Amino acid sequence: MRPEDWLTQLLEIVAALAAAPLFLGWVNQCRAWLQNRRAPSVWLPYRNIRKLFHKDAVIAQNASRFFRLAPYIVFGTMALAAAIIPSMGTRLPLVVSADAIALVGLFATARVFMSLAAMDIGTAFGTLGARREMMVGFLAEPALLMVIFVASLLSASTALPAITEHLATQTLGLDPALAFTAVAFTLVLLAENARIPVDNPSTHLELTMIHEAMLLEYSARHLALMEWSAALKLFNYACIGFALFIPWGVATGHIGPLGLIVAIPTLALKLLLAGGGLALIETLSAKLRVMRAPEFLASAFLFAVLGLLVHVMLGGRG
Amino acid sequence: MELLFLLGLPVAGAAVFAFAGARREAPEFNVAFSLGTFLAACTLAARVIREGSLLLWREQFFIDPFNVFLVTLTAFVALTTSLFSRPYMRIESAHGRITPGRLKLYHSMYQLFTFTMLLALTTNNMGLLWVAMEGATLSTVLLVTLYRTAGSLEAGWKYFILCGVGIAQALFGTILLYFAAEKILGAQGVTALLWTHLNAVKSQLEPSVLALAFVFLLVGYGTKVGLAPLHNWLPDAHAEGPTPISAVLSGLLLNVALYAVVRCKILVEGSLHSALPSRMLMGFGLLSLLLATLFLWRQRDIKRLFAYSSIEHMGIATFAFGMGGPVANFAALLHMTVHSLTKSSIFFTVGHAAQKAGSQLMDDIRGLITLSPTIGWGLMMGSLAILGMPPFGVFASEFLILTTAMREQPWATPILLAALGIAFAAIFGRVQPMVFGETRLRRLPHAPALLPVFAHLAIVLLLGLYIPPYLADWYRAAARLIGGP
Amino acid sequence: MMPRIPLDQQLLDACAAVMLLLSFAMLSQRRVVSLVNLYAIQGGTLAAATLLVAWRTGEGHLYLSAALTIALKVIFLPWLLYRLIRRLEVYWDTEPLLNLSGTMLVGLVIVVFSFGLAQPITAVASTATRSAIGIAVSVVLLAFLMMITRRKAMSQVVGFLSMENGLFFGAMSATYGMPMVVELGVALDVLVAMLVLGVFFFQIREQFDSLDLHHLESLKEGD
Amino acid sequence: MISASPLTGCAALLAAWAFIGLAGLLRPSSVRFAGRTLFPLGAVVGLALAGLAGWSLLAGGTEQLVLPLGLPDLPFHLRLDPLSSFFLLLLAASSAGVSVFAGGYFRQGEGTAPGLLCLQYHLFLASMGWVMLADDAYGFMVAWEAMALSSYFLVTTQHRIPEIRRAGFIYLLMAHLGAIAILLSFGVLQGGSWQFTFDAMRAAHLSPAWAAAAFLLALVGFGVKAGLVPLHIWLPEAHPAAPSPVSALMSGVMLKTAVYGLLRVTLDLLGHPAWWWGLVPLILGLFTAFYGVVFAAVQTDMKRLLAYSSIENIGIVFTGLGLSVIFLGAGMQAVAALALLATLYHCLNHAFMKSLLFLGTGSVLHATGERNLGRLGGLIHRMPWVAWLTLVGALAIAGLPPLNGFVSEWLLLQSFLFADRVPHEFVNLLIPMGMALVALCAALAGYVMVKFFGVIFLGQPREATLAHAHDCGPLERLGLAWLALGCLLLGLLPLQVVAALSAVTRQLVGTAVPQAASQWWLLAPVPGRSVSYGPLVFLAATVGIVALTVLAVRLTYHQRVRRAAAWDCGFGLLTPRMQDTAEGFGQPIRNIFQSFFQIERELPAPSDRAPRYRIAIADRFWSAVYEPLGRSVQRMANAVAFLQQGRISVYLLYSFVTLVVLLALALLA
Repeated sequence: MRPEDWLTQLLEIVAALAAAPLFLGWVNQCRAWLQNRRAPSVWLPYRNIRKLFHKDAVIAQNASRFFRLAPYIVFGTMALAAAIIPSMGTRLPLVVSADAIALVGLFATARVFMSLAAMDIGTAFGTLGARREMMVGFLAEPALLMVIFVASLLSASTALPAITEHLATQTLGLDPALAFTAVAFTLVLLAENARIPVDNPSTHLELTMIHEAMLLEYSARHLALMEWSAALKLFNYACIGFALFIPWGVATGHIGPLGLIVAIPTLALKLLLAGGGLALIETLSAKLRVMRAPEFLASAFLFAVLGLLVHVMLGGRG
Repeated sequence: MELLFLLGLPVAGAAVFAFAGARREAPEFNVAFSLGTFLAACTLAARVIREGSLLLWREQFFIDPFNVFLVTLTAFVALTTSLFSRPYMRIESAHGRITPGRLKLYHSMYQLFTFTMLLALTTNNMGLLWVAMEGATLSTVLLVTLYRTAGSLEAGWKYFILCGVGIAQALFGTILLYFAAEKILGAQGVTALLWTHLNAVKSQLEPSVLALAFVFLLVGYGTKVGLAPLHNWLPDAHAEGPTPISAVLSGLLLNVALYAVVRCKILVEGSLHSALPSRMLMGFGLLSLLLATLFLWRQRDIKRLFAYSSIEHMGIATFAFGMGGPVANFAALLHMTVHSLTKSSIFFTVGHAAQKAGSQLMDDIRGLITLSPTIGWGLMMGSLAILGMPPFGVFASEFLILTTAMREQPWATPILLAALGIAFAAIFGRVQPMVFGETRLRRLPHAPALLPVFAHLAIVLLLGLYIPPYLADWYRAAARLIGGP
Repeated sequence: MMPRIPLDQQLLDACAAVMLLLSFAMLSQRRVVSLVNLYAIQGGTLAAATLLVAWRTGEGHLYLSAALTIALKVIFLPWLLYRLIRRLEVYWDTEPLLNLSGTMLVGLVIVVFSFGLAQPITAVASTATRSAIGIAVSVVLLAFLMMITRRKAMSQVVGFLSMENGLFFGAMSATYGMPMVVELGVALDVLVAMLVLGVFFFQIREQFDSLDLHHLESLKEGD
Repeated sequence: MISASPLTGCAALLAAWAFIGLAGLLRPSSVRFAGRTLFPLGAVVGLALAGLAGWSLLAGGTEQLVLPLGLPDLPFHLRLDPLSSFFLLLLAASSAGVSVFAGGYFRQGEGTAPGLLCLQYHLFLASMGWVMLADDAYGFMVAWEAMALSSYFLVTTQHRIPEIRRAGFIYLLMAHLGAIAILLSFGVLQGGSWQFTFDAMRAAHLSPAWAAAAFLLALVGFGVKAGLVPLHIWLPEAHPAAPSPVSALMSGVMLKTAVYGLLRVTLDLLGHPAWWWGLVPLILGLFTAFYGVVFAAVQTDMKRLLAYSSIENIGIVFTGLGLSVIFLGAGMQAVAALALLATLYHCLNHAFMKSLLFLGTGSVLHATGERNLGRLGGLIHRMPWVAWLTLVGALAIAGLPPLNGFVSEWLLLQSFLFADRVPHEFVNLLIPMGMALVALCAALAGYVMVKFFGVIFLGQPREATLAHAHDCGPLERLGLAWLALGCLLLGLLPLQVVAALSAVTRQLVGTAVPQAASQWWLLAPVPGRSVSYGPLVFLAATVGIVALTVLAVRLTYHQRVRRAAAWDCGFGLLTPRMQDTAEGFGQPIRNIFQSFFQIERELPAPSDRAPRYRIAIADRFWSAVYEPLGRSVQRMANAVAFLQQGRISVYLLYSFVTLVVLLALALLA
């Protein structure tokens, strides 16, 4: 590992932390446009976070230490996830210590801590949210794994950089397996980030909400961290998508300033497009009843497995 | 000399008790006589260990590896049973179930029965063997009816008639055997019925006659072994008689009868050179095993339950003898030994349990270990042992039998598996609530005899972990003697 | 012209025939007293046959066994049975389980089977009486049949005893009798058995005040 | 003839366990003597044994010993090779924690007397150890059944409760049937040599058919003990019935003896498995894992929940085993080694995690007297020690990095990724499905554990009595801490564990997994692929970032925190009854996997004065397999009972007919 690799690593983390709320803001703005609403400022999420950090934290009497620890854990895991996803460069020091499966494990950790924290106060909404979150999770997580497995079967490795490099160097061509999994991944992304049609980030209607229900008891800085990590999560998923399906432009090999000069704008471009696409999907689709969510995710799982089977049947090119 | 004591003491005992059997200290004398017999048996065994097989009294009697351990075992179980019957009979008379007169009969017949068993084992003369077997029936039939209840009378009658008829077939078989033998050994039938001589010339005996003879002998002695479908007397006799008698019937009589069957099988197989006898034994064995386990399933009376389990185990041993070969025979002999020890110890505990509950119905016996842990654990351990749980000896024999069957007779293994499974469910499912749980039993006027129970179990446990070399040698030699198809 | 069969041979065959006839008679007889009579006659026939063989072969122990037979089976046991019948007032057996003609038919089948059974034995037998072996077997099996079909304890016992006769007859005709020690033992057993039975009858009687076997059908599995 | 060596050492330590147990009989009714003296002593012996086994595992040698006991031609043979050393290590290391805990756990007046309990407990341990050392069929079977027997008595400690008696009965019955199957398999294995030593079995040459028969028999036999669906029915009954330390041993260790046995038979005694053998345990294992986890998700009794989760983990273990057999049969030693590694690793992990969780439930049970999740909650305030230590186990078993559960699942998934290299088209298609199922099970395990921990320890107490719950005593804490530490270390130092396990893989599949990376903290076992996992870095990074965040927040912003009533969208009258119950939490699973369960609901009518909602979930296999079986036996028994009508004439007829038939046979022959 060269020092500049560590530099890239650091850059990635910082960039992720910094850009995540912006990305969220961008998505919201696009949504507003598409729904002919006056769009909130792109910077709104930042202001939000800052405001929350200045407030006094109000915590329920019967909250345990766990409740206060959780936000930091969730935030930490999300940041680490951002560190090991090759969004700009593939030669990242931290990446060797965690491959794609570990990445999924990280997300799972975040989810478990979040749900447990939601159960800690013992309100109806908290437990309801936790239950629904876990329900979404246990269907989305294997689907995500399947998506990753297809990619890793293609590139004979579960290490994200290896996958990215392999796919990036591959001649451009439509691989049915990848196509299937791309669909699956999109569905998973929607579900995991509490977007329509599974959840609605901008509602507190108890019958429908999932993610928000878990955060009800949080306030001030804890809430800020939670919001921030939510944004990070969305960002990370987007980057995973790029790494798997449109890896071109990511600096492979030992990275130099030149590489970054190419990588950063491409990433920004990808994010712009992705945000638009996401907003489009959310606008076109309607919120599902919670009990329909499993079917939605099952189809995601199905797509992923189909991709896997297609790959195997067409004689794995791995 | 030892033989004189071995056979003389019980006869003397029978004679003495015929007059003094009702005295207060009669039970102690009973123990004393049995102890003497046992010591004689031990010295005899010791002599066999020293000098090898013996032929005594103008070849009329003989001790070879096949019967020496059975002799010792018989004497031992007779001793322990007499120990057990001491408190048991006292309690019975305290509960007013038997009169002094019957006590007299009981002690006298008990000794007589021991005598017939030992005679049957030690005699070299097939004719005498028959006489002794019949004598065994006669001496026990009145013990079965000791309580004079309707049930006991019925049981006694069936026991008498079925075994009488059966044994009559055996006599005809013996006649045929003699008939075939005197062709070779010449008439003046001094030697013609001596097993040793027959064994020497078995290959020359007329096969066609011996085949018929074997059928008669098998049906005859098989009735006393309790092979299905000739077994019908067995559960009744076990359930209705006093428990010490059930113990010796299961522990000794069945063994001796099986011993007789195998002796005959050796001769017949030697002359036939066909697998016919083995096949018949295997068939009987499996049939008994299967039927017995199915009957086990619906028992309510505890003594009937274990009577059927005796049939089951006799079936297993018979099947093993049928398979033949050094391993299976070895296993079968071991099985006879451990079964008689375990089963009699079970009957000891069962006897006291039934006395505590004042009933033989298993639903009335509950939570033994809460009232008297020793009896409870005794019953639990005994049942587990009889069900073939290691490290008890029964497991050792079943281990060898099953593994042999898996190689030699794979077709039989499903039956064995099913039968053992059903038997386990049936017996353990009933023993567990009897031993565990809440209790409503009563205390006994006399302290129960626990030494016999745990002595037996200890030996069975030992045999599961370590078989004394000379015993192993006897088994091996006997297994060789018995041979196989 | 066919060779003339010696007189004693004819007599022996006659005895055999009588034995068989008696078995059938017992099978059909329903009066208990006459059953015992028949049994006594059978015993007598057996003794006669034994004597004939003894005289012919000059085997000493056969005389003894003949004497034993007479003492036991012609005199003592019948006497005992008569007493029991009188004391217990069992004169008639009820209708057998299988009706008369049916029993006879089965009996015939049994006789045929027994002859088939005896073939391999007679083939190798050297005794003058070998032809009687088949008869002995059929006597045994007929007695068996009788025990199966009867309903009264008493007649079952008679059947048991006549089975014993058949066995002795078989032994005699196949091998000129068993070794003495065995014969004595067997005789002793029969004697004791009868005594035991005597005790038994009274016990049963005082329990059920009848010797009908249907009292003795309560211990069973099926319900 | 007996000289000092690891093997004799292990044998001696096992004997020491037995003697400790016997010592319990000295003062059978003294809790202090058994609890404060004997159980800790047993734990010390366990530590010593663990050390010894670990050492011999690293040494990787093999030695044998013949005891002067046993059948005349078959004295007990003992053998210590890497495989047995590994499982001994597993047994000893986890049992040390359990024993310490047990020292503080057992109280007076719990059915069986403490001394007797101590005897049964230590005999249980010793027999399990003997199973792993045994080197002949007879010794193995004796140890095997001794294990079943001692554990049966431990299960029925509370023998006055009918359900517990029933559980014990079913357990022992199934165990016995399984043992017979194993015995028959040995009967095949000895290959007519009549030598029942394992050496002879290794040497014996079996025809493919016989070999397959032996394998399948062994699979059934050991499957019963392992709780492989559909042979699992005893497990959810027996494990909850036992006292918690015993449940811990049964789930944590005893199930692994079955895995050990199957490995021993398949890869050691049989030697050269055909590739298709692996399909059976693979498919069964996958089904078991899924079945177990789905049922765990809907349980309302915390110990039953853990029992079903044990079934799930056993399923995962068998999946790995089947996978490695397939790879081995296909001649891919290296990958087979990887799959085997995953299997063994998961066994080790599960031993620690599941013991930890069961002990945690034990403490909760003691503190509250409740097993029903519906009456627990909020215990993290009353019993922090138990709560936080249990949390470690829960996260580990949910397969979250950087704890140990994740490592084995990671290894398993990695070996799955070689599916497309197997030279059999069908399997190529089949295995990815398996991979999907494993992923699903792992995710569901997370669901189960959130339910388990959240409902017991978080939220508000659902009963007023819980306010008096007390934290566990020092010995119990020690035990829990030991196991939690195990979970942590096994998760953080995978490389070292893998290195230790390489001796086993070398013994069984002839090769060890490669170690591509050079760093000591980086696990890169996948042959020919540049995949790596470094939990230490992982943890360091997470902790680092978290610490930084905390620091940043502390530095930049004020620390003001106000305590207030729960917000709950402004809804004031919050009662504990409003939280999700266990049933509620399981509801999504119930709906999604409805077809698995046999559900009977009791819904309240709108008019009910006291509306009551009850739901009972039954295992379909009872009504589908076992009850019909019992009924058919009953029917057969009734049928044959007809044979015995008590009529003496009929009996005589039987004899007559038998005689005639046999005579006819003899004449014809």
